[in-house]
Amino acid sequence: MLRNLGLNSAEELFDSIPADLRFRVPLKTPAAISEIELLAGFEEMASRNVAARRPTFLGAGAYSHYSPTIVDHLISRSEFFTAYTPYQPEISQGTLQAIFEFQTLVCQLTGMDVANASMYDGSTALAEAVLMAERVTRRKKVITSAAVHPEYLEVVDTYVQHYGIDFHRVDFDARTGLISAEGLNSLDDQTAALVVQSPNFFGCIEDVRALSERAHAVGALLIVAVTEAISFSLLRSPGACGADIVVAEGQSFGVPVSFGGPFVGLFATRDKYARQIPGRLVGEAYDKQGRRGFVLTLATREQHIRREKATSNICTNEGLIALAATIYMETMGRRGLQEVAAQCAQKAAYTARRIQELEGFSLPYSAPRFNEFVVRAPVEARELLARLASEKNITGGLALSRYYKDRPNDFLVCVTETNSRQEIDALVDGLAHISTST
Amino acid sequence: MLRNLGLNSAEELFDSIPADLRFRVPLKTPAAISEIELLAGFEEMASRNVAARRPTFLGAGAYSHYSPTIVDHLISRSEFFTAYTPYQPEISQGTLQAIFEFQTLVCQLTGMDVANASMYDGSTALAEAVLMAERVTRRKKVITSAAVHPEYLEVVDTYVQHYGIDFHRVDFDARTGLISAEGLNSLDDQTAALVVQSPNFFGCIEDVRALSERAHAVGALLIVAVTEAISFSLLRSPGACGADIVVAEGQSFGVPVSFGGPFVGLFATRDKYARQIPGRLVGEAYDKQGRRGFVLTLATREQHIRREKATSNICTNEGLIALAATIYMETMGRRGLQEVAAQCAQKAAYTARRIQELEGFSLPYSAPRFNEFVVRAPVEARELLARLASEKNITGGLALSRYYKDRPNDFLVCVTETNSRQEIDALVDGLAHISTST
Amino acid sequence: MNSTKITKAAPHITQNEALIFERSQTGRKGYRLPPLDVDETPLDEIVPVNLRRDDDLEGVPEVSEVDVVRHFTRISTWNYSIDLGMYPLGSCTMKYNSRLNEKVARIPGFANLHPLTPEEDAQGALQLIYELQESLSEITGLAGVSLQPAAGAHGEMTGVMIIRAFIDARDGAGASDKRRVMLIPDSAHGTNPASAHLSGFTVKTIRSTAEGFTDLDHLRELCAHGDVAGLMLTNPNTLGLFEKQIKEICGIVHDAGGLVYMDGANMNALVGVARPGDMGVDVIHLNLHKTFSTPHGGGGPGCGPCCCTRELEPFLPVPRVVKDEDRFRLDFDRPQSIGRVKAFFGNFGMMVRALAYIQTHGNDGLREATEAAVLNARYVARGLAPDYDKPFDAPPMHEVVFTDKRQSRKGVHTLDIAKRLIDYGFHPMTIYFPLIVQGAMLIEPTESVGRQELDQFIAAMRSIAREALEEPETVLNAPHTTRIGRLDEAAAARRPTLRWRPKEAASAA
Amino acid sequence: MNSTKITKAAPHITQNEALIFERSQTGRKGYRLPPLDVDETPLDEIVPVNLRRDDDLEGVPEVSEVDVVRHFTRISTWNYSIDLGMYPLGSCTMKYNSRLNEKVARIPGFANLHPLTPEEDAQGALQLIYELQESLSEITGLAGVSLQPAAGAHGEMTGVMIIRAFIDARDGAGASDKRRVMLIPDSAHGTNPASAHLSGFTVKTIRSTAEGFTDLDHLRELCAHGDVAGLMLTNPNTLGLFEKQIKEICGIVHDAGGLVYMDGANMNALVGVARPGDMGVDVIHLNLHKTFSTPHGGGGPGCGPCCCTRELEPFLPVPRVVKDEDRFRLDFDRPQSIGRVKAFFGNFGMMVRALAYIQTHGNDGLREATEAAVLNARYVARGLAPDYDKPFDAPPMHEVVFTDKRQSRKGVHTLDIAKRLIDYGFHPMTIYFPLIVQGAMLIEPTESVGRQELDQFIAAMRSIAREALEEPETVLNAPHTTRIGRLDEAAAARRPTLRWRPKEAASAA
Ligand SMILES: Cc1ncc(COP(=O)(O)O)c(C=O)c1O
Ligand SMILES: Cc1ncc(COP(=O)(O)O)c(C=O)c1O
Repeated sequence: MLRNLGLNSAEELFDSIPADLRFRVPLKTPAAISEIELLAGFEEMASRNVAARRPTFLGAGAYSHYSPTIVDHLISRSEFFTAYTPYQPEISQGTLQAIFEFQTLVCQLTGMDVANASMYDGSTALAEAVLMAERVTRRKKVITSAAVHPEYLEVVDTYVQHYGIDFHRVDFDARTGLISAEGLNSLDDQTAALVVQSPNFFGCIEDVRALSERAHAVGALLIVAVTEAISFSLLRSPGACGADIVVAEGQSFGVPVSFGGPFVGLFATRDKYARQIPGRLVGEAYDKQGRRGFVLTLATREQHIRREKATSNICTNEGLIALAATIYMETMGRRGLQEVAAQCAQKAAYTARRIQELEGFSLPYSAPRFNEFVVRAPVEARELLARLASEKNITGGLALSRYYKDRPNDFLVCVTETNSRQEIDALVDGLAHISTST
Repeated sequence: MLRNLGLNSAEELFDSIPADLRFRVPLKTPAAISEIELLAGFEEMASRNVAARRPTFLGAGAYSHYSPTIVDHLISRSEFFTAYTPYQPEISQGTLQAIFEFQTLVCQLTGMDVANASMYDGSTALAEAVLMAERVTRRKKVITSAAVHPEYLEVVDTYVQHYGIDFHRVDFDARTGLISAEGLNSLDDQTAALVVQSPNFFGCIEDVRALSERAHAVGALLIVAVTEAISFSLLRSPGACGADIVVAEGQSFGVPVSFGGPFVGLFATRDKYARQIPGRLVGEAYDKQGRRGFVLTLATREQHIRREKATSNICTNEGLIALAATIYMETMGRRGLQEVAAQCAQKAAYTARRIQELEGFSLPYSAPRFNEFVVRAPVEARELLARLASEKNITGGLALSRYYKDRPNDFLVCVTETNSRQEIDALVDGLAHISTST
Repeated sequence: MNSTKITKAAPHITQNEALIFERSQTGRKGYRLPPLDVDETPLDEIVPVNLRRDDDLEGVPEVSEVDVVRHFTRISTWNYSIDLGMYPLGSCTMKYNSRLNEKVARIPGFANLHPLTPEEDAQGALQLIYELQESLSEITGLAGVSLQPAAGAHGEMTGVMIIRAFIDARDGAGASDKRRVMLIPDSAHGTNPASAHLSGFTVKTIRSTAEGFTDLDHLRELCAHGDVAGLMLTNPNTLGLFEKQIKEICGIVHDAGGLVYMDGANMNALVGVARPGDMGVDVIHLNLHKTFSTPHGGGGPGCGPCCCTRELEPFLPVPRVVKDEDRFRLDFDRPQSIGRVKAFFGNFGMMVRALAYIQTHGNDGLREATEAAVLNARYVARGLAPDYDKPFDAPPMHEVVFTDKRQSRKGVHTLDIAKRLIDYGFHPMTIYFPLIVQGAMLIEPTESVGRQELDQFIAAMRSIAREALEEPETVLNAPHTTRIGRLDEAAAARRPTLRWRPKEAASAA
Repeated sequence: MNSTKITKAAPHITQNEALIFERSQTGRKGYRLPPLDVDETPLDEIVPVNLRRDDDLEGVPEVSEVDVVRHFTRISTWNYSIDLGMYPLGSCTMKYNSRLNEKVARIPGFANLHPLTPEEDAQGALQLIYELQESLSEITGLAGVSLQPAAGAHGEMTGVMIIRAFIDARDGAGASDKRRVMLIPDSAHGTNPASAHLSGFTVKTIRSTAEGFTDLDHLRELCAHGDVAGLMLTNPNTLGLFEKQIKEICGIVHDAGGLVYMDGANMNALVGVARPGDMGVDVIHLNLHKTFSTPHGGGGPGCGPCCCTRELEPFLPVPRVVKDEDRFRLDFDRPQSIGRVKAFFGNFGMMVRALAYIQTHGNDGLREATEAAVLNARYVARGLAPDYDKPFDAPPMHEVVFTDKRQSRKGVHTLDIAKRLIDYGFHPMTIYFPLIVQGAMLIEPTESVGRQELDQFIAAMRSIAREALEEPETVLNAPHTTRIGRLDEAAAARRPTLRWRPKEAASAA
């Protein structure tokens, strides 16, 4: 082919690059290895992630749920995972119909009117929701509960820093674990939105309906964030409670925790805000013969057309993960989603009760919870959990000191349908044993 | 639907079964379990197959070769693995073309004219070859080398027992490890076929050309069996040596050892015997517009048409495994098949040399070998290998006492491209250490 | 041609793809191996040149990894498959193949276990085999089980050989040379006579009655000569009918000194509902790749366990997998065994899947599957009766046979109806089997299809019946929606091309 | 319509399939969970009824496992994909996605690792991230790397925010409020201005020259006002041309006190051949889902690492993954960091695949891939020149732009050519981008396609050019071989239906 193009060497292909800019030495990246060697090397690396082999009670934004075998099998069809964004509908209907079903399922679970084709994850979805609230209300003040996932708050801080948005934290009630009533008094007619997470970072279920009334009373939007999407099938939907924008992390829907990504951000809102929504939307369309199909639509909101005036800069989203979540939701279905949620709640309740009975342990918050709760230990939580891991081979939860330096003894426990009673009892016994043997 | 059929209960569906034959109690098979439970249970069972986690030097009819990742990925396309036998060519061309390529590759490697769509495995393929030789020659005596895989010989014994075939074993030469010259004298004009395996069960490469001359001299067919199909790409093909029927175990072509099955039998012969071949054949065909396609052909040989006069009773064969072998052969390709074979031969040569140097160990046979060879130990092989497994975590090979009670100290070692030098050296050191520490 | 009345399917663009040999390009590679890590030995010292290949593997393809992936992905799209829809092949039990079963069969502890591993290091695999044997024994009501046979026909051969061995043991060596007759109904699958022949038996055919059952008078007549070794019966038979008189049948054969072999290919109609062992059957094969959902794989692999009475157990193939206390081992010490029918232990990978099927369905799930399978067949039987000739009145079990009698008056035959069904988005039913039914269409929906699709199937068949009357050409020239049309199979068989050859060579030839 | 001149593809029957909601049947289940194994608490004691859902998940589908499998298997067959053939979307780098990379990403030790695992128990994952950072640093010639951004646009936002933070650090807090201008060529991808805007910058557009390069005079002019924070440049630019004067360009921007951001979406033209760091670029994003072959997945996930000079490193997002001796840890103590742009550490699963790509290709393999990618684009450029208008003379790098200028005289436009290409068995190229080229057709073959298919593509395009002259209708009404024709997108946007609703509700609405 080179000769065919009148070239004598591959080097000549790059003649348009000034000589002094050519990189003439070999890259100092590793030399090529075979499949056998790569597998061995990666298996070895993975084996040093010892935590991946332990029973775990870690949640806090990434949840270990069971994913039916068909989920991974189906997303592994190359027609799905090696396709691009469905810009050519005639040969992309598989992807498009799946997204349309995803949008519908997200609406059903959140209780909202319209959902997009996905955001990067829950944290960036929340940031985009805050920016959207500013667009919609033209107000610059956003009030958030401090009981939102700390990393989500950090991400919002980053996104809004050059947007002139005053992102204002309201503390939570040390007794209930819910957003504090006083804090809400800072709501005023300058407020674009009130942001809450429910169940919140401490696992406490906020009274979303009451909060939406407070927000709407001053003309602010209520943005509800959910990190544990399985809770949708047990708890009153944010939509039913009056939320204006609902964002969630969809990883719970059959997606592996995979050290934090790829996950999938869910973003839903009211019909009237449809044209303010960030990201892609798929809609129904018909051909000349009246056959139904689906297309990417309302593209004028998007960067490739609207450029700097777009509702967001997002382009590539989390398509395949949204597909996995769709397959999960459809496989579990109406009853399965309910049963998973019920089992999570039941097992968490059992675990909480058992831990509460332990000498020196307490559960600081009184609010109802779904499948996560804070435990206050008689000893330093970080140390306690480290020993639980090394001595009992259990990951017992998250030491809150990771985010709250002033809370050395608190840790967050998450229980899902994958935690067997045996694991739970081992956790409880382990906590008892270690806390007393210090 | 029941009502729709005028039935009141599912039980009524079975009214045509006499009441006294109905099974009215629940089956004493286990109650239903979930995916989670099944996975846990099977993982647990699998974990008790401790040998599966060890470096292994076991061959003897099942070989551990590397299978490129795409092989399993592609056979897992449901269009392939959930399809039936391609009886309807218009919607089965994927399977049919793949089989046509399989038949071609088998012909290329064996050096024969025509190959079928597969047999159950190498052992049954050999049995069918013996029966075919009887059909072709109308002779009843079949002479086989005793150095054919013992289990293959057992299978042939079973197949021929009611066929009036005198299946006669010829011993092998204790020095060379090859079929003995004297034995061949039993070849006569009653002989339907001479059966040899090469490389034979002891890893020794037979002089197939000489043997075919001997067989043809008395009007007998030469049947060559091959258990290690990778040897085809290094050794003179049986076809080139004059074989009339070549059968082989195709498992080496990217198929897991899977405790002995499913494997795939290769069966190839000369054009003139095409209509005597057992099993399915795929051939080229054209539609009215002259478009090329493929169909099952020469069906009149088969049981569904010819019934008791069929060339075999085989119906379901090893389709998907044949597909895996096809994908393997095409992925490795001309050069890859050669390189794998070369590495096997080189590593086996190195291993043999190292073991030969060990105090008290010897290699009894002088014939050239491919990747397997017999080792004579100074101690009981069974015991030696058991300790090698438990103390050094290496499966060192097959104690020949499993098949030959009179050979307590011999064991068969197989080396493939998957055995690293490190493993080989560990084997050698282990043998030295254990044999001296008894 | 793809008329608007067809709603289930529509033509869509697919990729053409040549034979891999036609795609090959010198120098391309799709693999990489680790470098050789041992000191190299001169090749001549390993294998002398005269024993080595000298054709440099001429003709074997040279392609890249992406070439191979595209090659097989493309050709795969030309296949119909269970995952695409109903696959009503009668006698084939094309049911859904669970992905979970595929996953467990690939657990390294199973997939990487060598068959010659010492027993103590393979306890998990032996346990799995044992547990499956136990379940199949319970399901069939027969005490002895061997999982060694690789498919149904292989199981038949095994079973028939067991009958022969038993007779010799019972009546003295060589007795079976006198008792050479194996009785087989004219409706039987071709593998039955072929397997009987392979075991040295002479096949005599039993007529079926007009109602579609075994003709007992004819059976008695054939049993009168003292030369009957046994009977091979399919139940439900290949017409989808349960042999009501199975007990009498077994009695007649037993009284005549013969044994009864049951072809268990149709067990999907019986699991959890009736057990061959309770009917007087002596030996049976199962098709795990039918009843127990191991994937057909485009023609295999299968697994054809042979189950028999306690009396026949000593004759099962070696080795047997047995349990002492809580340890599993191989028992080779079976002096009366017919011997080995396959190297190693059979198609283990299929056994893993079948046991997973049994455990995930559970005992009641197995029965429910049977009920659904029969219900679906009944539903189809009823739905098609108005338009197609149903040769037998008895209510069908898991499959139902129709014929082209009415349509053939218009010159439209079973083959045409089958091909037209493709345009409607279905895989055709089994056609021209059983042989005793002229223009047979044997339909087995299985439990893996919902009512919606059953209704679509019935509607499609009825629409084709209408076309046969109103526009026979449309049916006669079907399919119209496939990449290629009907292929000339006669020509293909007359001058068969069974392999690719390089152009020159080809033209030379 | 599917005229015989088309040899690469042919229509074949595919299954239609309704929305899952239309398939739902009350009572069907596709799942099974283990029974609850703890003593049950009255639900009211866990969550009071007023906080619980009261709609019983009305509308959420109820289907069986096989329903779901068939549903997605069927609709998947309506998609084109890399595994089916060449996917020449310019700017998208649709290269082959190795199965091996999919396999390693699923290793339980990676897939089941929780992001909040204490560092000492996640050393393997941290090492993997670190090694990938090192490789990308070497490939770009830039010292600082953060893998946190989830996609290209996210990486852009990160990079632009870094520029802003740097300026404030350099010129004093709030300085960037005065340096508000981000310069972006008119040929840039829409994410560039959008990302700049998101970071609070005012976008000013730089003209491109008639030759397709950045207009340096215009650039100088725009840089004259002291308000330029930076320039966002794609190189090779979106016309597929290498910005020869990149060094001068960087010089001009630097002299004006600004920084240079490079959009690395086109790095597939440069890996192993030239390094942005050596060109004067300050910060860049990469698209691992383009250049490093992580699958596009029908729209994601991606991974958009941000790489920058040592000077800018302190501003990268937290946490950083760093190495002390042989231990890897998270560094949160970065006072100058712009902060966190995503929860946890980014799309780790994509990082696993990208590192596997780098290691299996090896350093020379990476360069060879670049050479092949450029060679293929050149080959296409040459092949199409006779029939299509090529607006720029400069030799293209990894992609080439053509226009519909000649065809439009006959009323045949880029969209029509793209749709007709579908009938020929190809996915269309990127169309109407970049915006500055009227009727643009941006073609990027990538290295994952062989000469055979390149020739087929060229032949198809030339054949379409002929059709545009001789039978324009054929092109204007294309595609002719797909399940559905062109969809009315305008109508869809006018009254958007963005979700399914139950019939009643729907009609009510
Ligand atoms: C009734 C019947 N008997 C026997 C067989 C043979 O089984 P297999 O194909 O597994 O050898 C079949 C399968 O087609 C069958 O339908
Ligand atoms: C030139 C260019 N820049 C930026 C992007 C945005 O990257 P992503 O889609 O990963 O956000 C793209 C991808 O389409 C692109 O082609």
